[in-house]
Amino acid sequence: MSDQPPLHSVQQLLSAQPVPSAQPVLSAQPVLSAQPVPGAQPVLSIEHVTLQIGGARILNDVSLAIPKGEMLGVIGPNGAGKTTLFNVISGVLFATAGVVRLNGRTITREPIHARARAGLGRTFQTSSLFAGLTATENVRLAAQTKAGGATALGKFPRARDAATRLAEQRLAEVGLGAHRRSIAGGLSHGDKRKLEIAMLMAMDPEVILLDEPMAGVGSGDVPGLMEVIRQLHHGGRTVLMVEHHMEVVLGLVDRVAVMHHGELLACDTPDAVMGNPTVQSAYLGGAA
Amino acid sequence: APGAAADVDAAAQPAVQVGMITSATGPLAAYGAAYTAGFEAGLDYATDGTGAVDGRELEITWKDDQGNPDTAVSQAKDLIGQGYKILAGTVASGIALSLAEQAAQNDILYISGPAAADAITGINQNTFRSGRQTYEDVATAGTFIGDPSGKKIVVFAQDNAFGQGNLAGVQAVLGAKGATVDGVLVAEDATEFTPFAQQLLDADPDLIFVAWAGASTGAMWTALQQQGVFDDVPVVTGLGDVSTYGAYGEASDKISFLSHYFAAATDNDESAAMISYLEANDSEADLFSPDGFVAAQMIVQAVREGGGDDVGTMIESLEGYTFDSVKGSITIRAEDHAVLQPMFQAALSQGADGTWTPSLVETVDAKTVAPVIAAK
Amino acid sequence: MTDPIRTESPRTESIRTEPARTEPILRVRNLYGRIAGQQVVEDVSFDVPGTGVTALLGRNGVGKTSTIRSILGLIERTGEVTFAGSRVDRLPTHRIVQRGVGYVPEDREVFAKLTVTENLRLAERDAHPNRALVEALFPDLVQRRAQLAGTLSGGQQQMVSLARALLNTNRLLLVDEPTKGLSPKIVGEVTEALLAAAATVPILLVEQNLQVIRRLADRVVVLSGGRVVFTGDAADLLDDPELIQRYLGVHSGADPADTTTDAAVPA
Amino acid sequence: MSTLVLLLVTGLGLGALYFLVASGLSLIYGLMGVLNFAHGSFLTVGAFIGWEVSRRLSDGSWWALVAAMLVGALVGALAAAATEFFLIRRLYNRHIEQVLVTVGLALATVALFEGIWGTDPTYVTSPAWLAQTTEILGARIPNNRFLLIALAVLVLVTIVGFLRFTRYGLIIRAGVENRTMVTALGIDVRRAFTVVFAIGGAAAGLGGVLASIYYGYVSAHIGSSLLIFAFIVTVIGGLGSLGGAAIASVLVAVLQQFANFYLGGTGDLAVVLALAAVLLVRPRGLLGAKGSTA
Amino acid sequence: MRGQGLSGQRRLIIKIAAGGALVALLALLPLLNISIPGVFPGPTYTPGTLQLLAYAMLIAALALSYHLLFGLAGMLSFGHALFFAAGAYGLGIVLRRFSPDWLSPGATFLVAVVITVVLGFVLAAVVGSLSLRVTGISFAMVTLAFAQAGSVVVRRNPEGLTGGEEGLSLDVTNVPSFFVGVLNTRNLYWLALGVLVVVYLVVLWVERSRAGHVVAATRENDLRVRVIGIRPYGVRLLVFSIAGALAALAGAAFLLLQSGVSPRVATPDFTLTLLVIVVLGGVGLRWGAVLGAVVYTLLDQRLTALAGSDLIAGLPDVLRIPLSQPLFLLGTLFILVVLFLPGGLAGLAKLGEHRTPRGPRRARTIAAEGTTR
Ligand SMILES: Nc1ncnc2c1ncn2[C@@H]1O[C@H](COP(=O)(O)OP(=O)(O)OP(=O)(O)O)[C@@H](O)[C@H]1O
Ligand SMILES: Nc1ncnc2c1ncn2[C@@H]1O[C@H](COP(=O)(O)OP(=O)(O)OP(=O)(O)O)[C@@H](O)[C@H]1O
Ligand SMILES: [Mg+2]
Ligand SMILES: [Mg+2]
Repeated sequence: MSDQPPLHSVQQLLSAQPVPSAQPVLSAQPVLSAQPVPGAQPVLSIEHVTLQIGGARILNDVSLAIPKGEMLGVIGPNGAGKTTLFNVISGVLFATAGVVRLNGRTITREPIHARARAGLGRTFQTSSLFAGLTATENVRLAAQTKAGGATALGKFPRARDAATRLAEQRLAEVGLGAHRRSIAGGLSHGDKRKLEIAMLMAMDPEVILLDEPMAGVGSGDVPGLMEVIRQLHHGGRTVLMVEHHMEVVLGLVDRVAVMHHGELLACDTPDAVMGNPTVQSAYLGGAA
Repeated sequence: APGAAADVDAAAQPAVQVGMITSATGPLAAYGAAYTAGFEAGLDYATDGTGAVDGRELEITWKDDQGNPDTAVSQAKDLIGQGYKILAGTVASGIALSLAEQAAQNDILYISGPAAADAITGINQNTFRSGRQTYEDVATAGTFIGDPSGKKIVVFAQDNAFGQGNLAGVQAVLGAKGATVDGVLVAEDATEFTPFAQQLLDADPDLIFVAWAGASTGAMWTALQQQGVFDDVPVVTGLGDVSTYGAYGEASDKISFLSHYFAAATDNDESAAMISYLEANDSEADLFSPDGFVAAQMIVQAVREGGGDDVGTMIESLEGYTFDSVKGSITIRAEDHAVLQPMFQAALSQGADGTWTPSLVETVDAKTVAPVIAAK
Repeated sequence: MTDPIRTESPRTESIRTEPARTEPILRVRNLYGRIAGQQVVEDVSFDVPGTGVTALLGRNGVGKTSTIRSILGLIERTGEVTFAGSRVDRLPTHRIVQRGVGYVPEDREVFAKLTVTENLRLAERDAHPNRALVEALFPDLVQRRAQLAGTLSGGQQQMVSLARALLNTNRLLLVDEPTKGLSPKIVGEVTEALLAAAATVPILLVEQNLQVIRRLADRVVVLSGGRVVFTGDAADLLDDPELIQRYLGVHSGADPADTTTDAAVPA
Repeated sequence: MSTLVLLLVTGLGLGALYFLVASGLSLIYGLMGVLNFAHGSFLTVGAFIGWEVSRRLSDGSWWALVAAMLVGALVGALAAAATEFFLIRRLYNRHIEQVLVTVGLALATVALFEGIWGTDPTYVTSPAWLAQTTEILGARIPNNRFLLIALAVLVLVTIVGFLRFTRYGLIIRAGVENRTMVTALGIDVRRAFTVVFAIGGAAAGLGGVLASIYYGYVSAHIGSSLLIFAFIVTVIGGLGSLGGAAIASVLVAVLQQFANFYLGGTGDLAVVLALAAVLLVRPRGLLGAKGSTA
Repeated sequence: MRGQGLSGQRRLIIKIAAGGALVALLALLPLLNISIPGVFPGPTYTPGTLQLLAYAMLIAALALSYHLLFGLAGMLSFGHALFFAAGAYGLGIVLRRFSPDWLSPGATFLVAVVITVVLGFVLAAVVGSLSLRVTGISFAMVTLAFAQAGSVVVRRNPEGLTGGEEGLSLDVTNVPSFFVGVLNTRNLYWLALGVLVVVYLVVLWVERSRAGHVVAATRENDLRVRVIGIRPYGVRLLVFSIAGALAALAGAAFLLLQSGVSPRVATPDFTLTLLVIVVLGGVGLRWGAVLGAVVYTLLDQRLTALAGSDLIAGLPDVLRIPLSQPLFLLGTLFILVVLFLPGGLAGLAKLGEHRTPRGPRRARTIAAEGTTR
């Protein structure tokens, strides 16, 4: 932890943007437990989360509260700990210290599947699918979980049942209608991304974590995928999105959280964050 | 539906079909080969080279059980289904027990091969055996030590059916005569025998009875020799087939062997006939050759008396049957079908070329080693 | 971005008219590629000139990666591939690479269970690999020398992957989406690194990021449905919104020439 | 006391034998992801050919033994290299099929050995010194155990050195993970894999000759009976970890000795239960690679 | 597995009809006089042939239960023989020890069978609950360890229960007389056919159910299953236990057919044989497993006959020695199938049909790459 960002940069951010429209949350203070925010209860809150692997502190006292319905962008240099944060929230990794709450319920120690049941959905930085199954089957599996009895011996998926219809509908919505019967492993990169989102939609989670949904997606497909993400966000769903494409981040999110060296540097409106010099130098660079 | 068994018209005197099931491949193939060769020699002898009894041809069908009971049962069912009334063979006790079960279920005559398990004797009305059983081995060893009363005997054996059978046998035979009998049973898959050799010495016995089979024999003897067991205690064991003569290692001449059979053990018409037949067929007399020879003699007797079709008469004709064979005079006890036969004491000695050969020390009378009658 | 040795004609055939100046380092003729029995590259022909950056463009799934992999013999292929004057389409991959090809694969493909140093050491083919260059370009890697590559962040892995290709003196670099998943700052740095590399070695580049293409590409080859649909000067394509729209599917609400910053939000 | 020493030292000797089989197995698995069921056959063929050689030279002399060990190792290496070249290579990246092919090979070769050398064990003679004993703390230790232990240590050191200090080691470790990418760096990875197989086969072939001394015989099943313990050792030690295999070899063999002796011949049972226990507590084995978290 | 389209409806009916016809034909076989020399030892009504076919069908049932594990769920178990042995030994032991006066022999027999199958399920659930805590090769090894332990226990003959080395023979006291004796091989044949059909239907049911779909998904991508909110462990355990119960059922029938059981069926080698059978037939296909079992059993039988034939005995050593070893031929054949027929025998049959090249086989390969990366 030799070259931590100087603390005053956070202060600068604070002063630059005193009262943002949404709930501003800053890393340095304990946010929720100490002073519950009046009004909207955050749907997801991360309190003093630290993750240590071996000698390395990969997340360092990260606190963040996300109100219901927000779309939050998470940016930061490569290796800042964004994916790790998502892993801690979704249960792929367990925090060494701190608490993760979903709708007020502590889920810090719960396994992945229990968090998913509680309404947490995610995608991975590199697509993670059932490569040998068809697109429809991929989505149907997700849809079944939502409906319950996903592992029942007494229920048989059929071409016309609700889950399959729902799956096909979701596929059509993300523009994969023509690929219903295709084996997921053989889809192109962009289509795999879309398929993952269709699975998310079928699961209908309350909180969604998207890890670089645009990575490797052709420029031509970016607007379409942005529209799909916007739809995903509709209906009061909360979305956290790690993304390096700034035009996507700026075009979609309500607030931006900046991570650096495992710490939460700032969390603020896009304009405020973009204007911040530390972000400029550590993340955006001298604008290519 | 077609009937299973073909009804035979007596006028035509068709061949008597005999099914021989034994290992031609698999772990016990070598025993199977000796048995098979012995049987052929015996058939040749008992039918005077005609292969027929009273003008009825004996048609022998050989099946390879691969040492696998399931294969053997399938083959037995196939043969029985084809109308075979006589089955014989197998070297493995497990297989013999399965076949005995088939014989009883289907009321045919079955003569088991070299399989040593005592359980085969008296298992049912339909089953006979043509070789020796564990009890006879043990009783033979018992004759080596004079009066066993008050002596301490340790049985060193593998912890499997064969080893447990031997321990039980020694307890029954020698324990009954007043000896204290302990067992050191070694897991069958163990590969390290040195500590057990130590354990044997620690027990300080008057006699060690070793019952061992399989590939680890050599390592076991080496361990006993290395730990100096032979220096302190007399050791008795059964002499295996020719290929194992080298396995007893340096201590070979310090071991007293009980023997079921080896070529030099007897000198009579039957053994001469067998040895010359085997030599003529590129084979040699071995541990289990007499078992095959005897089986052939028994089948010929059964067919002669019972005609090959009437199982009841065939069984009767064998019960109490006494005849001369390779090992000497043999009696099939009526009560439980035990085969009462002479046994041998042997010693190994090393020739100039380094190979070991057995020689006869003493012939043990059949009566002396006769098993107690098994409850049927 | 001006390039003195640039072919004038957008059509492949015309390359033959100027053999002396622009002997192509890589000639691809009638290349077909198959994955699991499925045709993914169909009759692709193009040249990579001996200098500068040639960008291989096209929408997702048109077969860019597959084309590169067919050139290297990593997937089943037929056709004619000539590298530095000799046919290589029958050679096994390692022989092609040994002739001086650096490859930066699409999904980084670092060796997760090897440390950063080991990853780099493995890639060294030359007697005197260019370690200094790599260390200067990616100081982050120097710090993480002993870390297992599998535990690096996505961007850090991409650096390892690039470094592996830059360590050796190559006659051609095949670079597949080098900026995928990188933060804007690193994108800038990687772009500059590639630009510097391009001064000494020709590059065949697959890239989605239009800004990066603008910065690097001298020539473009556009694929669609596994076939070549456009070959020519980078400027010919990039200055023509209609062509961009047609070939790359980018709706150009804003003036494409003006997108020098990352802030451009597509409509 | 002397029994304890005897159990320990003979356990070490047996462990050495396990290690000679497990080292190759672990190497091949760790580096290529192939669970090699045919490894026992490499051992058996090394033992048979080694014995054939020693018998023809001069049975029971030291130099015949050395010749047998060299020939055994060579034959094992050749058999393994051929297996890799003709069978495994064609199935690259299809690990389950690779396992299956080795299962088939194991079945076929054991049957073939039975056909050639018969089902009876063939007894071997070794130099007289090996059959003698040396007394340590009152226990008479058979001398061949010392030979086993010494050679096992030698093999361990050689292989570890090879992996750590040669470029081959690096290539091999990388090739396990992503063979394609190694090729794409201009390296002929196939040769490296053949080398790995050959090394594993050589260790097995040498192990075969030593096993024939240990057991006093050679038979068609000598390899397969050791293989199961070698598997257990490999897994307990941590797949792919040579050091783990070495430690586990000793642990397993000593445990087996003690359980066989003190717990009524339950050595095998103790070993398999130990395997289950280790895997349930430490799924990657004692020294298994920690690797990535997810 | 794949979603049934509209035209699938008719295909389904045809399939059911064809399956029904095949079963009916098989059921009639003992009443017919068909000879296929070189394949069957005699005409189809003879006990020898019926025994062989019944044996093959029980092995097929066992292979089908293994297909649930390996083909559907991608669990490479080396311990499946344990449950088959549990069925055979279980029924053997129950029949010996359980003979209450208040039950008629027939009822006792039925109760014994039920107890055995339940026992198989419970044993599998216990073994599974431990082994499934690890995955991949470790799972294979833990199951191997359990099988090995089972095999050791069986051979140790605890309390005289298993008969050790010599095996356990069937106590026929409570066994209905129509299942005893060579003359009744026909009935045993029908029993075996019945067991095969039952196992097939249960396997079909599991595969088609949601649980089957999920378990197939865990084979593809375990983490993804968790992320959509399902705990793979539970559904894996369920499938593992069902497969165990089915294996036990096949084992129980095997005991009746063979009138006994030997320790051979408890060895891990026996599982390896199963693996060979499933792969020979074609991984991922139900009828591949059946086909593999039938072909393997017939081959095993016929190759043994071939090996012992005069034809072989007359050959020079180089040919005679390998050819006289049935296992050598089987092993070699198996290698050739793995190398050159990746879809197994069923794949061979499929080649004619027009189908996409990405069958379940392809899915397997991907899954394998995924787990061993
Ligand atoms: N097991 C580990 N041991 C040591 N360091 C680790 C381990 N796992 C992850 N790291 C480090 O933790 C940091 C955070 O990684 P993470 O994947 O969360 O980054 P990221 O912000 O998602 O980056 P990117 O944008 O490149 O994907 C990285 O520097 C990585 O090297
Ligand atoms: N392993 C595979 N199995 C089957 N089809 C595949 C496989 N890999 C790629 N394809 C198919 O090959 C075609 C070309 O893929 P390729 O990866 O070359 O495209 P690309 O242009 O690089 O796309 P992207 O921009 O998404 O990286 C795609 O349609 C894809 O679906
Ligand atoms: Mg990341
Ligand atoms: Mg690509």
